[in-house]
Amino acid sequence: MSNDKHPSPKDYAAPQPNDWCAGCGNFGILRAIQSALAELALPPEQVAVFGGIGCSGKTPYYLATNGIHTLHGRVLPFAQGARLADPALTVLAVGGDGDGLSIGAGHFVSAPRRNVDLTYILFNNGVYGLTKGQGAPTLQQGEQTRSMAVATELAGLDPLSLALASGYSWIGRGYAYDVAQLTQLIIGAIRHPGTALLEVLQPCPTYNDLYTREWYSDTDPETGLPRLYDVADSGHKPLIADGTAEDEIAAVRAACFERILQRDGRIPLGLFLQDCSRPVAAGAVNSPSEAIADDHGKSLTELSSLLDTLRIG
Amino acid sequence: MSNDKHPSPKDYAAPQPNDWCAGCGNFGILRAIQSALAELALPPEQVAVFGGIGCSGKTPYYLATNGIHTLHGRVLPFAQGARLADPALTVLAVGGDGDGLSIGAGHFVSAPRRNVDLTYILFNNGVYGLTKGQGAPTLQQGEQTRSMAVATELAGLDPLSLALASGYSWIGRGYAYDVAQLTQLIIGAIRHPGTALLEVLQPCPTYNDLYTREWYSDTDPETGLPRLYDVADSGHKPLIADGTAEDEIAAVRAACFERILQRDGRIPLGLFLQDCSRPVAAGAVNSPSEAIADDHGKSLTELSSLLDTLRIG
Amino acid sequence: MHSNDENYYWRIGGPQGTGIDTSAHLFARACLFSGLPVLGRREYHSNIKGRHSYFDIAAGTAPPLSVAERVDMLVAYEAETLFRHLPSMRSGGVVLFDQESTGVTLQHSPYLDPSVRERLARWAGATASVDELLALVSAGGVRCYPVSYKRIMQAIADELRVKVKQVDRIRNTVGVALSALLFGLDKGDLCRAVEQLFCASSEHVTLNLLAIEHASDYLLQQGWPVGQPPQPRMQERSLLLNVSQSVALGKLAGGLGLQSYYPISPATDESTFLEAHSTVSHHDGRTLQPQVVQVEDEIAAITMASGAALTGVRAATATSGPGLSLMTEGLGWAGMNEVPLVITHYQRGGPSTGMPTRTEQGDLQFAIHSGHGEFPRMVIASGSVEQAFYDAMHAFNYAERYQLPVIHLLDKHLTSRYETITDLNSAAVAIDRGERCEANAAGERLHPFRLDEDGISPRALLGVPGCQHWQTGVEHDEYGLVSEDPQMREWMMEKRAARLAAIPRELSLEAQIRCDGDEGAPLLLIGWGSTRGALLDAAARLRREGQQVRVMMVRLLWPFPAAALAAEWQRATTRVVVEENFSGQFAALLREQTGLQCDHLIVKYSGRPVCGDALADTLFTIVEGKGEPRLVLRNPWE
Amino acid sequence: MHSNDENYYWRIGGPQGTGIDTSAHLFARACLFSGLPVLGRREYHSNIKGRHSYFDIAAGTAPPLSVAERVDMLVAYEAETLFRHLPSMRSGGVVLFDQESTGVTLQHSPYLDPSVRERLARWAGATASVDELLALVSAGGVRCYPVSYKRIMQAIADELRVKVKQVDRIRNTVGVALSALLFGLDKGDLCRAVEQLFCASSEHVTLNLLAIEHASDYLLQQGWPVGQPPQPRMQERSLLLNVSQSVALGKLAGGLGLQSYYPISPATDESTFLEAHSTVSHHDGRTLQPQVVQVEDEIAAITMASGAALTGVRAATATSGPGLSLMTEGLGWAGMNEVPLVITHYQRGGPSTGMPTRTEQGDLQFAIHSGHGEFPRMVIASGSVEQAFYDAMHAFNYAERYQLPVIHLLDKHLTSRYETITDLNSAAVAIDRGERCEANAAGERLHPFRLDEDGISPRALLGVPGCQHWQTGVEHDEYGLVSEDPQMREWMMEKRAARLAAIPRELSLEAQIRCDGDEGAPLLLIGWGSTRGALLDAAARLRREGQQVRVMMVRLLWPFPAAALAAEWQRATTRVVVEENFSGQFAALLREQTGLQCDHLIVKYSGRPVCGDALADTLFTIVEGKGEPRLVLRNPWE
Ligand SMILES: Cc1ncc(C[n+]2csc(CCOP(=O)(O)OP(=O)(O)O)c2C)c(N)n1
Ligand SMILES: Cc1ncc(C[n+]2csc(CCOP(=O)(O)OP(=O)(O)O)c2C)c(N)n1
Ligand code: SF4
Ligand code: SF4
Ligand SMILES: [Mg+2]
Ligand SMILES: [Mg+2]
Repeated sequence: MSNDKHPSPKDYAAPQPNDWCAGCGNFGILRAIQSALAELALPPEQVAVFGGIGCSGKTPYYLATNGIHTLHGRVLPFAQGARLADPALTVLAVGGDGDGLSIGAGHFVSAPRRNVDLTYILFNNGVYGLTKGQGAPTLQQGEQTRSMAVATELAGLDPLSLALASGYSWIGRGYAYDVAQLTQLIIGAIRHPGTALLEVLQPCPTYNDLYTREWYSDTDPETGLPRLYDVADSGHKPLIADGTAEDEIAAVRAACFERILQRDGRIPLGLFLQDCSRPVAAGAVNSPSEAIADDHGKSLTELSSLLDTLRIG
Repeated sequence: MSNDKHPSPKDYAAPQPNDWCAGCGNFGILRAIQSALAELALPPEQVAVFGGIGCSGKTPYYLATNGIHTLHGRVLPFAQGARLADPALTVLAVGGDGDGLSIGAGHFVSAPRRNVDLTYILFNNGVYGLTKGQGAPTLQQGEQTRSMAVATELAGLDPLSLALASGYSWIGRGYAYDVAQLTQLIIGAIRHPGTALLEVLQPCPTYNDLYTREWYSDTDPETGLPRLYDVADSGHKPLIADGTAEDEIAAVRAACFERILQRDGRIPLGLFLQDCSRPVAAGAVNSPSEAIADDHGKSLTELSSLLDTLRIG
Repeated sequence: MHSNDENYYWRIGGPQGTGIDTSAHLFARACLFSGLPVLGRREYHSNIKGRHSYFDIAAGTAPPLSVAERVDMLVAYEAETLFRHLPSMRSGGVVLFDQESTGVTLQHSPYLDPSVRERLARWAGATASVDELLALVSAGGVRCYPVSYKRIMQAIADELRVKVKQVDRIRNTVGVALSALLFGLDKGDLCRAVEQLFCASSEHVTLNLLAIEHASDYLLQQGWPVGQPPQPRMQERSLLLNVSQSVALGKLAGGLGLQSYYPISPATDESTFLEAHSTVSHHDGRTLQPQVVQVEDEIAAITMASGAALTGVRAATATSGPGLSLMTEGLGWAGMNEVPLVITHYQRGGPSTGMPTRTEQGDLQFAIHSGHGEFPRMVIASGSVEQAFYDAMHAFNYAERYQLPVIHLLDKHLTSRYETITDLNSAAVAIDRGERCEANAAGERLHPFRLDEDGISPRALLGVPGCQHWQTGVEHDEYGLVSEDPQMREWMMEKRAARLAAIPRELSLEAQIRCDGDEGAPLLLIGWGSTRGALLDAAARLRREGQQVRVMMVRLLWPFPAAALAAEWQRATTRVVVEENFSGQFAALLREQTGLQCDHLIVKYSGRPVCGDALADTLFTIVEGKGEPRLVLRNPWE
Repeated sequence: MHSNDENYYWRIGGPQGTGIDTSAHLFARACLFSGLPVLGRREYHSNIKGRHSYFDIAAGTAPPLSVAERVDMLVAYEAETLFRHLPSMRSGGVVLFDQESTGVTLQHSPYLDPSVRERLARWAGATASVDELLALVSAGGVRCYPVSYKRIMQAIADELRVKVKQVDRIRNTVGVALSALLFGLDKGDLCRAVEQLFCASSEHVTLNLLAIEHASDYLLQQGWPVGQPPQPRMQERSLLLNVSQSVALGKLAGGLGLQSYYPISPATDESTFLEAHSTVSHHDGRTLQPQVVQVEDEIAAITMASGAALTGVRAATATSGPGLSLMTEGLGWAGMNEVPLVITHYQRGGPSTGMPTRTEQGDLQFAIHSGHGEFPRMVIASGSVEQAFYDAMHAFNYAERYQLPVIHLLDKHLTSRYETITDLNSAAVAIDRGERCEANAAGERLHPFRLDEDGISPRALLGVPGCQHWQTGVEHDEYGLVSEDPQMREWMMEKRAARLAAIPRELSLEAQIRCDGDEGAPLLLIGWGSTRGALLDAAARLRREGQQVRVMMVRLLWPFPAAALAAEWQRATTRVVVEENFSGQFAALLREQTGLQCDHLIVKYSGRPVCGDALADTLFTIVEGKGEPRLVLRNPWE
């Protein structure tokens, strides 16, 4: 990437072959990430993308930034650790609905409490893709996708409700094939100082025969309106400005929850909440590149005053 | 316990010495559990109480029922396993706010998806009692209790919001020293078929000097009204009857969330939600005591028809 | 047309998701219909669609025990398969390839790992094309037959008056049919195999039968020499199973009550099989329906199974590498509480996410030492798909008799290895439920951890009248109540450990180690788990060359069967341990537990199983006195 | 008035939450002010308030190295302490007890474990009261002094004109003062200790000084003989630290960047200390502020620390038993990715929740084998609070030089053991940051896993211009991209393992094993970790009895320092391994790694530390040829 011209999405693409299935929604998300990074003109070495385990978790391999393929369900603590240690990094965490809402649910709930500045993109395809199509937590009770032996007996988890209850300070939802909108959402999430959760509806043509690209691009049979629409169009107010009073915050959050629960055959996309009233985790005061020893390896730490306070006699 | 007279709470008390600190809220909760079991006249051998790790997790030792002291954060899967295997059991899970909302948050979120019939009592004392008073997830950002070196930088988690987002089919809140109300809440939770979450506000006189017994029994300085009141008094409607329409369910849940968020110096107690519209996990069709082999140890399983379907040639 | 001694080794390759598995199953069935027992092996990438996979079928007069590194026949539809497998062709073998795939160069196979591409380039030149490689192997005596699938498919389409695209999916059947007929199988058997495999759809059957006809015609036209398969022996309709199926069946036979699981390759298939077949009938007419519960993670899996086991049902979970790592804490709780629990563990290439779809015996020491502190457990390993059925039943018995968690070690290779099995007999293993507390006249408190002499006190179960009790992961007294008394602590440590001494005393020799071959032979091969077939095959080959060989498969890994093993050890002069890991974990365990050090350690750690032929070659170097103490089996072309 | 050879052993007991710790610290400080170095040991239940705890202080001319089982002086305020500790009094020792606590019987001490009560009943009769036990030990030569705290407290209250209740909290100081003066400490030193310990509140100081005066008066009235303490030697103001503090200080000295933790006994204190002292200055005037992050669980702790380490900061976490179990999977990721990471592990009584506040060396084999699959790691152990400071610095160096996770083994005993330390010198260990990739001219892709000969390729860090790269827990090629090529797999396994062979070659002998005592002595004692003091004390005693003894403490546990160890081994004739676990984990490891089998294994697994005096007794039986191969140190009264 040359320094003088604005980078293009291609500058963020890695050369290795991609092994997602043809038609997978992941391609759209990948493109949106590349576009967002380009639009923000972030230096690739300052971007670290952490992936969970699953088809979705392979995303970092296809980006020319730093890419760290972590463990199933653990993408958030890894990502937070890097961002806390080096506040100069732009940190993205990506992972599947199984990764984030099943094995990783504890971190999903805990991460926003710290409000580290990072963007978490949750790929919602309703299935465990890489393990061959078992039901993921976003599937609704009674639903059965292609490779399941029986319909799921488990109730579904809604990522946005859970995100709201857990306290993410930025909450949004995009669609894998609306790359333009998704790009803008990713930009918004990256720009937001704090922990952002972006759910992406992601068709898995191989295993999820319920929520397909066709289904998403269809109209709602009852109203005849498009299935997907922008939540802003319904007058939703996502913003909590810094310094907002407690009761007003509660009101915005309650309205947001109501909005999230209203899922009447149509699905709103866009920004659901941006809470600027919360402090962001400070992160390190020392840069990782700062010396801790002199040239002879002598520790630069000055312990003696601390030791003196501990001395007896 | 004799069979002819109605059992008393004492019949559910175990003889061993109790090592909670004097004045601990746990004593009230223990008493309420004993009273509830007595009022329901449950045979002690049919009751299994699973405890997490923490001061709260020691509760099973003080009950004359079956008592299983599990692992930190894992009380829910243990409890579900027992209930799924033996639907004749009445299963209680008890644990602290650290146990349930920090290390156990993944199970907290996942357990209600299955809606196994059990009652989970979460002891909310704002601290990690047994490890000497670190901040627990229910503490609010900036709060600092007695033994913390610095105020917590983490935002608090609200058990009830999280419970609602996770889909518990029964949600309530009690107070450790209102034993009468707490007893009735426990009875309601046990009677509810499905996974019930009961948060109990529990003073920890040793470490939590913010939310003390005095604080809870005080009046709200702004309104002059008692700090604690019954949510039913504010006209809250917790019930979702079986067969309720989707949009109505969403409305009740939204209202419930609004109610939960309204925490204006006063704290409502009581029943917040009872959702009877969801199927309950069926559990085993065979009782654990049913034979799997004849008297000579010969397996009773008849595999041959299944094997025949697999044969080639 | 017969290599690698007794068996014929057939291979098909292609991108995942293009029907390679079905093709192999069709070939295998055709063999079975012909009375030839088979052994299958599947290799695939951790990917859903597109990356390379292949499937080997070994067919023989007697049931084949292991696969080989050298291939007798290769079926390929595209260049990548040729690039990857031509180096493995034995001289005299046959390659059937799509003539359209010629011309493709190394540079144009995106899914070839860079290192594989470099290796091929070193062999055949950096710009090598398929044609050059074919020429190379042809020069080495491999017969390379180009097939015009285009022409055949067109002919089929024409006959059916449809577009070629519509019949494309039976291209695989054409390839299988060509290879099966070339191998010398009977066309009728092939047709019967098609009828059974596709019985769900008569349209499918018709189409596939047509494919066979066209393949047969094509072969006649080409005039390629048809082979002579091994002499068929089998009479019965048999089973062709992998270990996911046999273990699931063993658990059903063993009276499984609850299985919890979180999806993970290669363990998931067992649970999925159970989900699909969980309703089984009882001899007395009742139905038994074990619960199969998909949970949120492996921590929940093991703790939920433990919770279930406390009620008295037989409880199990199944997992692989990372899953077992997450179960570590739960395992300790089960050990501390003497909970009968079966953990079926499918080893895969580690560490970390590792190689999820490749095999390894890398978790032995972890299985033995997993968990902080010291607590009793058993670790057993099965050597074959068939044994695993019985071992799954044994595992429950051990768990209940000795009141401890049992880790049943299997591996990825066994899950993608298909064995021809005559029958599985659930009556062969008597069910032993161990000692339990009976209902108790009210009053007396129950001692779930009574200090019995052998350390095993009758189990207290939830829900039994008068038997309410406590259990805890904290050190406890006989009542299950916390105790920090130093002496009680010592007693409890001794109580829990005592059973470990009892196990090798009480278990039959056969349950501990299994020996085959020449008694008292100077050469003793020692292995554990899935390498059994390779060891037996290699031993057979050595025997044919005049060597006396004994094979010992260790089935009980923990507690270690030191006495059983030592007796055999002493009668040999050269002891060779074979394992699929880097460090020689079994050899280390052996030394730790007995002080015995093997003369040679043969390891393979490429993520691929030990093959009989390659193992035999290495053993010959040992026999000839040329073997190093540590020998690595390497094959870059698997 | 001097027993157990050189040191004086003082003990105070009482319910948790009643100031026992402060009392012990006051006594310790009084000794230090008198120039007597001390060693402390704290024992307590897993409970917040009410259950029994006690605190030992050993004082000597030279810094005491271990505590003893026999007690010279016991300070007790209530019956339970008397019940629990009277059996440990040595003849000639002194018991100071509250005369109000007489009359209490075994039945009236609810917190006595039933097994302790039964044991005492067997000794003194089922209805035994405190008086009967006192009579029993008095008959054995123990001097039992009743103290009327009631009278003393009343006198103090009268003097201050307040209610007795208001001065109750200084009752402990009265007891400490009585015992200190009886021991023979100078009253002035005691007063200075009070002034320093309570310097936060002058009111406190005054009150406590008053308590000393009254105690002193009371002693004069009683006329009990005052002792003669060991000859003081120390001149400097020294430190009295436990390992939580010394390790935290070592991490600060080592340039810690981020420490993540989840609370768990006994590991929490280290992180709490760091939280309270995390702002340290640099020699160059900057301030350094490592981040100390309380996370949601131990899985987050290890993965967050790994994430931080990827940026180049020194990252660590600290945990205990169950926490390490939960870190298993994360450890494997770090190993696979060659991440420098320090895991400070405080062993405690296992398995499962076990004995959270009792000690054990039960996690050695788990630390070595934790995690599925095979990956490099180092395991080191410290023998003292002081060593642990330097080892904490070394741990970071090892982690960065060899690019692997380092498990630093400590234990509960070290966290509640207080050592007198002259100074801690952060310049004594040079900081070694290993090889790193420099900023890279754009273009070339970075090889974070370059196949260097020694297996250690320069580290790629996040955020370095031109150095963007991939990392993954999946098996990978040199670029950190997934590879399932069998040959690449072999190379990577070999790359990762190579450093394990290098470590024992490169580390100094001293860093691997530490030997003390008579060179070439026939008796070789081998231990690891916190038993060091006990081994040295026992050796000293044997030496005084004319035996030649060598003590070897193994500091590097993995990779195993086989060569270093064997050299010492060969020079001895009787080799004795001492460990605090049931199975003899180190002895097993030794056998696995070297084939060497110790002649005697001495174990203790009651959750209590090995004491020098008891160990010496057992060693005498070995010297006399009467020792079994496995010997258990037992003491039911700890
Ligand atoms: C601890 C652990 N358990 C299980 C697995 C197996 N596993 C790999 S991917 C996956 C689920 C993938 O589903 P999801 O997170 O929804 O991602 P997707 O493939 O759908 O993008 C599982 C269970 C694992 N790698 N690690
Ligand atoms: C895996 C694991 N990590 C940490 C601990 C240590 N630990 C014991 S109790 C506890 C927290 C207790 O807090 P909470 O759950 O709120 O219960 P409380 O004591 O307040 O009732 C912790 C962290 C443990 N036992 N296991
Ligand atoms: S399985 Fe589904 S999610 Fe995975 S790559 Fe294929 S289409 Fe995408
Ligand atoms: S520490 Fe707090 S929660 Fe624990 S027993 Fe004491 S008062 Fe109760
Ligand atoms: Mg998914
Ligand atoms: Mg708590």
